[in-house]
Amino acid sequence: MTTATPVRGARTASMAQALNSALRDAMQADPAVHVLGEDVGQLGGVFRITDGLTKEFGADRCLDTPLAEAGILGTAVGMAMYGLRPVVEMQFDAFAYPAMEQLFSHVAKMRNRTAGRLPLPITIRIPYGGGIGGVEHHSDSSEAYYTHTPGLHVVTPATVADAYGLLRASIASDDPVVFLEPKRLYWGKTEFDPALPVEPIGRAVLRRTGRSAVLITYGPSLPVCLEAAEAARAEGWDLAVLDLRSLVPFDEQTVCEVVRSIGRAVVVHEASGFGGAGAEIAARVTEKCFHHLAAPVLRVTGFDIPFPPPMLEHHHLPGVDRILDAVARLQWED
Amino acid sequence: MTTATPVRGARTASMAQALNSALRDAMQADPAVHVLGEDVGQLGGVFRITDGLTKEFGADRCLDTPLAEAGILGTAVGMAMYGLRPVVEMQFDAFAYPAMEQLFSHVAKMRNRTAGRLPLPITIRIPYGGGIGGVEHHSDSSEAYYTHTPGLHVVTPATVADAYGLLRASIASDDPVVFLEPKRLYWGKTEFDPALPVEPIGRAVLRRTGRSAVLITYGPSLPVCLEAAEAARAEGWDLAVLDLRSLVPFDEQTVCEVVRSIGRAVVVHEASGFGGAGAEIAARVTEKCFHHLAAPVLRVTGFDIPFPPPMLEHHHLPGVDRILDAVARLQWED
Amino acid sequence: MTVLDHRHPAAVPGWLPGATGPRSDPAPLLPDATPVRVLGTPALEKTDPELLHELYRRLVVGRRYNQQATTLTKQGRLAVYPASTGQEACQVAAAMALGEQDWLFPSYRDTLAVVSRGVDPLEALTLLRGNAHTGYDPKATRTAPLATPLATQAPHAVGLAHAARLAGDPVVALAMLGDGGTSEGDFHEALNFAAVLNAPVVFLVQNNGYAISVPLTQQSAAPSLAHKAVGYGIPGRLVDGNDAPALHAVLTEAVERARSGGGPTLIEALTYRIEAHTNADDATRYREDDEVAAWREHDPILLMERHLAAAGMLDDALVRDCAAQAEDLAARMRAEFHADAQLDPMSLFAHVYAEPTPQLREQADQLAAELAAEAEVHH
Amino acid sequence: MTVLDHRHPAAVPGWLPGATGPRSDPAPLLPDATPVRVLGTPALEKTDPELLHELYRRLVVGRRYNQQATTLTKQGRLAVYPASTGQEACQVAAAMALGEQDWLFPSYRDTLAVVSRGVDPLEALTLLRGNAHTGYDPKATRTAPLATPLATQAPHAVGLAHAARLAGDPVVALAMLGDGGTSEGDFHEALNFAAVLNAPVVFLVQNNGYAISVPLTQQSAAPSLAHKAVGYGIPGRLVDGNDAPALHAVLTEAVERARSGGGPTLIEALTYRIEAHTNADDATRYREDDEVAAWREHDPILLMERHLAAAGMLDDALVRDCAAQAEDLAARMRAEFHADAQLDPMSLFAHVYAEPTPQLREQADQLAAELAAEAEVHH
Ligand SMILES: Cc1ncc(C[n+]2csc(CCOP(=O)(O)OP(=O)(O)O)c2C)c(N)n1
Ligand SMILES: Cc1ncc(C[n+]2csc(CCOP(=O)(O)OP(=O)(O)O)c2C)c(N)n1
Ligand SMILES: [Mg+2]
Ligand SMILES: [Mg+2]
Repeated sequence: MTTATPVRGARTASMAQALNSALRDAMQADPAVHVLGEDVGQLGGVFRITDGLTKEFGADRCLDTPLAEAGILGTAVGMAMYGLRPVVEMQFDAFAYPAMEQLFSHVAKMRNRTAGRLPLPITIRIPYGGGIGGVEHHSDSSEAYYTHTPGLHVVTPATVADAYGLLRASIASDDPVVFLEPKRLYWGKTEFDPALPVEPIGRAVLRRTGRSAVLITYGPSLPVCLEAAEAARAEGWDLAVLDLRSLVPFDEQTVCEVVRSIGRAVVVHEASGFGGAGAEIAARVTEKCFHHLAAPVLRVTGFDIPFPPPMLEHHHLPGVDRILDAVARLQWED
Repeated sequence: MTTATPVRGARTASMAQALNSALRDAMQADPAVHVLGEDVGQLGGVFRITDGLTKEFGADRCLDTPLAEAGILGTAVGMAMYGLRPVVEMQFDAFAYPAMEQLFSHVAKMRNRTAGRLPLPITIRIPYGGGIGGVEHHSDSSEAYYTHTPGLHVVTPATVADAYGLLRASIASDDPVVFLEPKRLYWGKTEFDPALPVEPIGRAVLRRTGRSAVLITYGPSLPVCLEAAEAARAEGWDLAVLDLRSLVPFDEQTVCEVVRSIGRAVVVHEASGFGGAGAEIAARVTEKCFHHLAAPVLRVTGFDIPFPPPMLEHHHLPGVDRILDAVARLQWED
Repeated sequence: MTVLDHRHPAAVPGWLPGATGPRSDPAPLLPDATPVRVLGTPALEKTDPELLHELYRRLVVGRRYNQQATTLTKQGRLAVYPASTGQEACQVAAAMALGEQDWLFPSYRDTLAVVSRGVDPLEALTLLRGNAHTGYDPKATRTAPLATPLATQAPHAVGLAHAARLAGDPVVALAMLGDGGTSEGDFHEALNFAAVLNAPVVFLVQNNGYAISVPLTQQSAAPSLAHKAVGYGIPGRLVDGNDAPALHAVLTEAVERARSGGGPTLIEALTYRIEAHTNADDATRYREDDEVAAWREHDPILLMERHLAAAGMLDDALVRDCAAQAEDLAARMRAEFHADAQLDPMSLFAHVYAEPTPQLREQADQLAAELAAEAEVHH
Repeated sequence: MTVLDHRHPAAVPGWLPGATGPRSDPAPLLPDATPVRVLGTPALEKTDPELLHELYRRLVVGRRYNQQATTLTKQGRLAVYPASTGQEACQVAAAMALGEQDWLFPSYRDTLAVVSRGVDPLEALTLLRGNAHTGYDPKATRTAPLATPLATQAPHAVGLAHAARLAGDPVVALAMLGDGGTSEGDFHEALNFAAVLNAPVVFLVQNNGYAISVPLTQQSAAPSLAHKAVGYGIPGRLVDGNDAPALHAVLTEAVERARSGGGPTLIEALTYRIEAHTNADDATRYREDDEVAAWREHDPILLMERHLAAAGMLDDALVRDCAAQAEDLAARMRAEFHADAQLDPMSLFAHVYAEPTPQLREQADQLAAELAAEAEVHH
């Protein structure tokens, strides 16, 4: 549970707290920023990301809505049309699905439909992914639905600093942003200073350098990849780890530079592999870096199955061993 | 407009007529087959695919529903639970979006959720794609949303015979099938005999052999690819054309065999490229056939934009020239 | 103290143990048993003649607009036109009930309401012509784009009205829907949000008896669509949808109540779609000619002419003037639409995002190169 | 002649010109001003004592089930448990109102209704324990899986009921929802489909005052949730949700009307969630202790005991027997859940499709190899 007291300067914070600070600071900085969703008010959200906002800014600014996701997002569209910057919370990944028509047919398209006259600066926060023992419908990784929808930005932080910085940047964006929050990273604490800027949306960041191969990843899989890179040293592999941070815009330039210089890559994400974001990354990187590749770009992803029940989810989620197995298949003998 | 009179034996028919025959024959063969959707009854559907069914089988078997897609699909789920085989018509691609929660969270998952005890043999017919001058929301290519959802089959015919055969197979399937009908191929007529079996769901078919490169495609882009292959002869290229027919299951074996034997491939589809079905195909083929590839697998797809207004759609849709440009980039000098 | 703090009496002890019934009295929310009418009733006498003349003028011009647009589809100059022929009273009354600062949220059939609001008649047709998705500036005209996905504009209207109310602006949003649209989940969610937020929004359902081919009896079993209001705790009104002054009165009352903090209203207007669903539709497949003929007798223009004439409120000069204005507009439409639209293919990339992604930039370059190559060939 | 041909009087001349009002009288659809009660009213005397005793037994056993499951979450033996503590009357009455052949469509909070239907009490908890998505056989038990996405089970109930009716089977479907669930589009679409199809389905809304933290006043402004019925043209009933015999009477009546072709009913039961939303929730953040205390006084078991005792219908033997049965069940739950679940990871691939895709086969092989390698290491 986060504290509702704002703190300035460097601090130790969880991602949940950093997100909470980002919302608070954005609301303070710009009266147009409004938060709405299910249980975001008095309860502070089921993950407490909106904790204290209603108390500080009033129910007009942080609104408990009726329980209807299409209604929430549709209402946010209207609010944005009037000049507000709504931040919508979807309570869990799978509960964003009722809002898909509003998202695909309006949120993503309104700017284009009106030749730029009606931009929709809406941020849609969606806690996503597994690893928290959630029962069915509470652990989906739905990013591929969003990345394939032109008009949406798709952003997902993997560090506490990025959680703060990317959420501020998303709210400040004049375009709709699907902001995917890796649930299982909510609680881990690190040192961070909200005053320190992070790289902008659309920029990938190399979290670890390495010369054997690069793990390309985002969101909940970043810590797993860093752990795998550490473990790989024992096998004699020096793995780089690249954190995409935003899937749209996709930082093709950075990704391709890294892949070209290393020559071997594995894409890692939790979502099912078939048609997942990793497919786009692998296909694109291959097209652009073909002659620099010593081996095909491999993917380590969730299986092509509905998300498993809590007791079995660890078999589904990409772990260190599965990543190392993939690295081993990068045709080192060639 | 199709005729409502059933015909036996070989005939000249449009895809719309073949689909209509498939529905009629399936309803005749199995009383569990029920059709439901908006305007499917007396009107016969806005594309007349269900023409005459209410007259022949009664409103109980071919039902005009209220105007609510989640309600339609949710009702079909309940009908399937009781042992029926519902065939749902979504009026246009973008109008399936209100039903996404029912599709993702129930249709795709019910068999798995119940350890096989509650299979849902539902066929969801969705007219999709552009090229018919439709105004916004009437030309989306939404297949990637479905292919990324485990539990769904995704089938799309490109010939009159397949329209009939694959729809019969989809209705007969014990699993839910998203059956995507390429609108712009509805009206072209060819000879076909419903009695002749087609390859099953899950099998890709080589529509044209060739030795220079293979165009991998499906649905509305098949005729474009065949045209491109024809035009390519003038440039000295002998192009094969592979029709996937079903995206899930994906016929990896056939696709990889063809790609390995030819060494160069271009994937072609109408949907936006980023995160589209072509990404999966390119990534998978590359992974499995890496050392057989003389060039990266290229993609020719719709741009990453909302579907354009009718007067501009031809700039968006992959055409012969754009396909030939891609073929030209297949590193022939290497 | 915030706007929302007092939207409802906070604690409702009625729901605690000892509850004896509903939190509020449903009676005032139920529509009258008879649709509101002005034409042919004593209320006509009390109606401002200028208003009646303006309504009449807009009906006549609107009808011609509908007809000309329908003709243009037959000539292939418009991709599609969902005519509001027969429903013009709803269209013009909706536009006239709104003030400058108010917002209209039309459905795909409501081009005429958009035009009657003051949007350029040709720009309003851009979507249906097929050259761009929206021809007018929604912000400048306070008119949302024509909504194609049914009922999806309803929550937008609620959100905009809510935002305006929070800002303290006296702005009302009017959402227009069809009878079929009331079946969609978005309709339900919008009405519920509107009621809970007490948003200044009015929902006008044009019940024209059909959703494409599906008659109302297969769409709803409700006593009337206006009765849906009670389930949200807002008033429902039933009005003759071909009686322009009645519509104007009911709409104006609802708009003014919304503006003064009284919350949303659901209005059902009983009307009829004289043309097929669109030019792509064949209405003979699902309805009988006599049904259409009966409604032609209840035509909104006919009704106005009959009753205004009977009341001595219609003079020939007005009739002639309206007809001339209508012909002028039709001529302008023909002239404009028989010329080919000028289009820039590169506009496809201009507004997907505020800044194009690297991928879009690459794709735009590709198209530009293709266009340049084509231009080369043609020179 | 088909079932649907005559679902509604075909042509409704009321909607042609000359229409004077609603197609049907709304009055019979409106709920009574007072929630139906049996306890503390003369109706109690007329109720079958055996029924009352069976209701009481199930309430007592059900309460213990709720308590034990809640305790198991604290011990980490269940992943999550949304208790129906305080709502047992709704749970038990729902189960008892249905016949063997009828179908129940429970929400995630309705495990007790599932158990009270006859599903094995441990199998019913499989989802919440976390070892599988559904522990029981829906077809064999005619009980749909617990629905987590709100209101999505409502259209399923309609479809099943419709299919049964088409087959001529006297099957009724009962869908259970919460007050919050009524805001979802699926609720609206399901009720409308049910009404239009005249499907034999009953909707039971357990209005427990909250959707997680959101109180009813922020969920709906309707006079009551039962008033939503009129918008679909079906009857709405309001009942004291802690009065088990009242619930049983209202539900049975609705089920029998549905079974005999009378169509759907919407029932709102006024009740209260005594525990937090789930074990993961902190209810002190959004509600006061005295509110909970007031409802504890209106507890469904307390009410039964008080009124049955007053009527001389409760003897000590029964009370003791029920308590013993409850303890037996709790002991069985503890024994089962303190043992570790036996799980087969390969089951992940077994039921995605009737036949696994080539891709799934490859992935299953991968996992099998990993498991084999692990087993190797452990030997
Ligand atoms: C979500 C959605 N589903 C389906 C359609 C296709 N469609 C367009 S108009 C229409 C009928 C609408 O009927 P109604 O709401 O009564 O409006 P009317 O056409 O009578 O004005 C349908 C089904 C759509 N536009 N949007
Ligand atoms: C579509 C959807 N949105 C959000 C949720 C998350 N959620 C679970 S329970 C709940 C509150 C439900 O309230 P209510 O319907 O009143 O049922 P109760 O919990 O009171 O039994 C919410 C928001 C969900 N399960 N499904
Ligand atoms: Mg209509
Ligand atoms: Mg509740």
